[in-house]
Amino acid sequence: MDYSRSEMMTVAAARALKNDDVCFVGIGLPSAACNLARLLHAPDITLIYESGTIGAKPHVLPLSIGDPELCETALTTVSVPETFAYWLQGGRISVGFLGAAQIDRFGNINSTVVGSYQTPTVRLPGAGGAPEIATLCGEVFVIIPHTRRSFVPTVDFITSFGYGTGGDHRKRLGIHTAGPSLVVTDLGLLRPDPETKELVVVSIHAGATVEEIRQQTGWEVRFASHVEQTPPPDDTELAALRGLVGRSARSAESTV
Amino acid sequence: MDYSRSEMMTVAAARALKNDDVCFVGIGLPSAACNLARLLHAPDITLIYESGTIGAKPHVLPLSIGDPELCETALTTVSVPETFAYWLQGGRISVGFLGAAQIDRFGNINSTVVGSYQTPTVRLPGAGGAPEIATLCGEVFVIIPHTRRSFVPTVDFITSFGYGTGGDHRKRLGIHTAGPSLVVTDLGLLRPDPETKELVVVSIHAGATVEEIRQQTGWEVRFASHVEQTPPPDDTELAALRGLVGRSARSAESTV
Amino acid sequence: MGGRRVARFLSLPEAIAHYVHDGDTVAMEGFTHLIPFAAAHEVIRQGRRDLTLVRMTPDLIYDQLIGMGCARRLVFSWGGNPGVGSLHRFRDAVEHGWPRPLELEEHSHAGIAHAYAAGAAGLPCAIFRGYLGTDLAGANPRIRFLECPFTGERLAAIPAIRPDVSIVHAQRADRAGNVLIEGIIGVQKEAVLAAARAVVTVEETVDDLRLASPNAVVLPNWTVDAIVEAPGGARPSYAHGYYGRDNTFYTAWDAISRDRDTFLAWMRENVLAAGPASRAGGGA
Amino acid sequence: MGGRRVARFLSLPEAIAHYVHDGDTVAMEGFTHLIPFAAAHEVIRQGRRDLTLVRMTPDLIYDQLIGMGCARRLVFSWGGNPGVGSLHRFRDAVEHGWPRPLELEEHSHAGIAHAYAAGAAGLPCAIFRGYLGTDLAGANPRIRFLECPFTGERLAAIPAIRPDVSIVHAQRADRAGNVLIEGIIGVQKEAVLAAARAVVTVEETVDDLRLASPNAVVLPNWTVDAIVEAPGGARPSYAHGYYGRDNTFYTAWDAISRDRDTFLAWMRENVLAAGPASRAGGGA
Repeated sequence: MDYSRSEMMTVAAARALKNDDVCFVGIGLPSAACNLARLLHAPDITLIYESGTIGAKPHVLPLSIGDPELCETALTTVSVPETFAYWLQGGRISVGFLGAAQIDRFGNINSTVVGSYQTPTVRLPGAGGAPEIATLCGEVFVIIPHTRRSFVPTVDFITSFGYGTGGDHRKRLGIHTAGPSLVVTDLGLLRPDPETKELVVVSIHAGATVEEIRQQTGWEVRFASHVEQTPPPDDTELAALRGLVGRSARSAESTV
Repeated sequence: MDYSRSEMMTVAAARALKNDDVCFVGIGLPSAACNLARLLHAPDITLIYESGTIGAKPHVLPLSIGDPELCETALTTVSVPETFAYWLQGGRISVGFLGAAQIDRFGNINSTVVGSYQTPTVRLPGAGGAPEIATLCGEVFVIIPHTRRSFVPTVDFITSFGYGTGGDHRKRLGIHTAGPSLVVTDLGLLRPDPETKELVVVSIHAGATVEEIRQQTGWEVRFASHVEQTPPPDDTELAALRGLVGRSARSAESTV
Repeated sequence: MGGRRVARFLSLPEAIAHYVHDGDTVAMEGFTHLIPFAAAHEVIRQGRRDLTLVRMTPDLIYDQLIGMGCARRLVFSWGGNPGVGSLHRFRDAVEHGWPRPLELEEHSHAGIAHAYAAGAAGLPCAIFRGYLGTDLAGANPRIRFLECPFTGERLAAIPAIRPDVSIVHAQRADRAGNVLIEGIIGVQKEAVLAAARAVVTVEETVDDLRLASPNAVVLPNWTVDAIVEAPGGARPSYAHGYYGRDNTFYTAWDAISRDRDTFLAWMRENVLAAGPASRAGGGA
Repeated sequence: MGGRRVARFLSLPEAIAHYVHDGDTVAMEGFTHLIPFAAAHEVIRQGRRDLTLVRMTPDLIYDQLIGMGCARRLVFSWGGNPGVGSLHRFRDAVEHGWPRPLELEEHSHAGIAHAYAAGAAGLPCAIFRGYLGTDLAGANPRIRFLECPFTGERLAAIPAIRPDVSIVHAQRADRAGNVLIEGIIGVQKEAVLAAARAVVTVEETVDDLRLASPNAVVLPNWTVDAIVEAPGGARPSYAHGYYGRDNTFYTAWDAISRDRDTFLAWMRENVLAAGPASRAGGGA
């Protein structure tokens, strides 16, 4: 089957999730990837949305982080303060799955402003749950389309801390979780170098090229000594993803 | 009607409560007084027990602070951490109603030990919710039978702070609530002197005497310049109290 | 402390006139669910000014208040159109000062949730594991740090949020004014308990709250000042058990709000010229 | 952090043997309601020693554990027989060191509730307005004070409670091991979430939890290690929706426990010689 780069990205992200993960799910691409994983190889994955819906199993993708579908399918729904205190800060989440507007070579994320904070060129939505998701989940996966505008050498504003200036910067701040261990784009996969913590390309999606990734990355991006080729989406994966997206679109048309 | 001193005490305590009070209720005598008030002149009084039962309207007196009767008749039941954080510490309680093993001339309460803390003569149950009830409710009413053993010059252990060593001691500790503004015994009523904060007898129950109160108080107790005579329980009050106590006894016999 | 207030049943114009004043710090909460749009529209109609608006997710409701010039300052943690994109009126105010400049006090969700909880709990501040490594602490002087007296760990501290008035929407109230909220309950309980005054709009008033569980989320009538019957009052957001979220309107808002004149025309027609019973957006 | 554990269904002897060890810090919670007596009796039968027992209201359940010599240390806030009087075995241990001395770590209810909540919330400590003017702070070095970094107010601080194992009783579990608790919910959720391991005894296992509300108090199966079917396992306390509190037994306990020999005879007959399906006290 033919597939788009965006489909490749979502499928690659879904593959990174395990059946026994407890996942704190961002809205949009992260939510699509997490629910795709649930429909494929991770039927028992626990999805928690910051609206307090614990164990949500939405039949269609929610538009917002608190769509009725989430509460109606959740095991239980708790208050937002409890969500952040007992469930996120309590250390119960294995993977935090985030989207981002900008990411830099050390996995720091900006979703606050382009330009200066006081007089921004672009005012972005802001932090939401991301700052604490980035430091309190066991590890963090980031999903973000690969463009030169979003892959910047240094973010204008650190909304969510990745590896700071690299090396043991997390540890020096007293952060004991793994941080952004995987970045999934529409061109490939990046992981932090074990020592320097610089994001390194470890896999290139079928159809993408080294040159393209170089061009779309705002710094001189490094490649792992052995770069893998991401297998293309198979028929099962594509059918599940398209079924999910199709259901969601039909549902959106018929709302209210 | 004839009545006992214990009935006089409970009736006198009930009279002190107002229809618009929100009352944090201790078990035993305070609970009897609060529910009597609810059956008489304060039908809309809000009773909160530390088991998290908010707006409880028990038909019979609970034996424990968390009897089924409380939850079944409450408007809502919240967790114990929420009870203490949002409802007590949140400053939403007008009256905290406490019992006590020992009270001293400045309204400090001991329910922890007789003797030294490390090698006590008598180990009492301990604090429960009382320390924070004593400082966080708008005011505190104490109900305690009047004996020389319980009315001591200085308590062995301050479980719940009253007026400390008197005067502005509360204010000096950063406590802004009124403290034990009323002590109800089976002999009379005591209130703190506006300046020194020493407990002063302001009313003597019908049938009790000045001499008796002197004898049963472990310090040289002062009397207000104008000491009132507590009106004896009227027929309505006695009937309501005996109905409540009778129902509770019959219910206890038939439990399980 | 005296006794308690008890909730009064008021009309929407009465409740807003009585409890929301120019210059107030106002929290309208509801985390994607039960957002009090009808009340916000009445605030706009009554022309309140210089408000400090507090809300985790400003959403369309504050985009409208900001675009209509009601707000001087915004305390928030995520200012987008959920699942759609930007809040154009919010961005226009921040980026270009239109219709007036907007001061920002910016937090993370965890920060603002803890700050509301501290307000409800009568504490001056909250501590939590937050803001580590971010630039938010530098941008917001109300984010500080202290050391745990037992472990020495560095913990974030933020002052409690204590609105002058909180406004929430709920499923129903009984005739005594006790309120039920269920589904995605967000920070509504905390916002109400933290505030000096509270206004609750409800889908309906009933004889019996029909509480399904002893642990249902209930606001007793002595924690609320005014109850307003406002069926559909959360549209275009939703009310669990009553009506769904109008995702189509959320998507349509992107185009309505992008341009100042289109926005103003829409607000004139659907809010200013409409009465308190109108429901602008949602079900339309 | 790896993935999650998932609750296993075990027999009571298996669950206690596997998850409760000599020397552990053990919290058995339930605020007058849902007290896990059956589990405690199994701990006594298996002869655990040197436990640090944590519980807001030690109640009869810890009186029995203390009297049988299982405990080295008690962390608590109110040690009485609710509505009846003293806990005689607790007093005997504190006043006379029988059957062995008992170290005390003593709090107020507010203190211990906040400490559990801090444990559940992954914080090293909790802050609250507490202990002002009391002698408890002098008697317990784990009560400290710090200043609010915004207002300078002096606030109490206590370290989080993090039991090695928490044991609670609940109404029911579904076949996947998700647990419902309702009624007076006490600090059970906090105790379970704060603990390294958790054992839950339930009245019944069902196909469907029959949740009455989207906001029902549920412990997901990945927050619990073992589920044990133990109908009547809270007797002589009670289980909302299942059976009432045996106030008669609570009253009778005063005489049973007052004398060491009477107590030991009662424990031998009703606990030691009985099997895990017995329910000593309550309904008897």
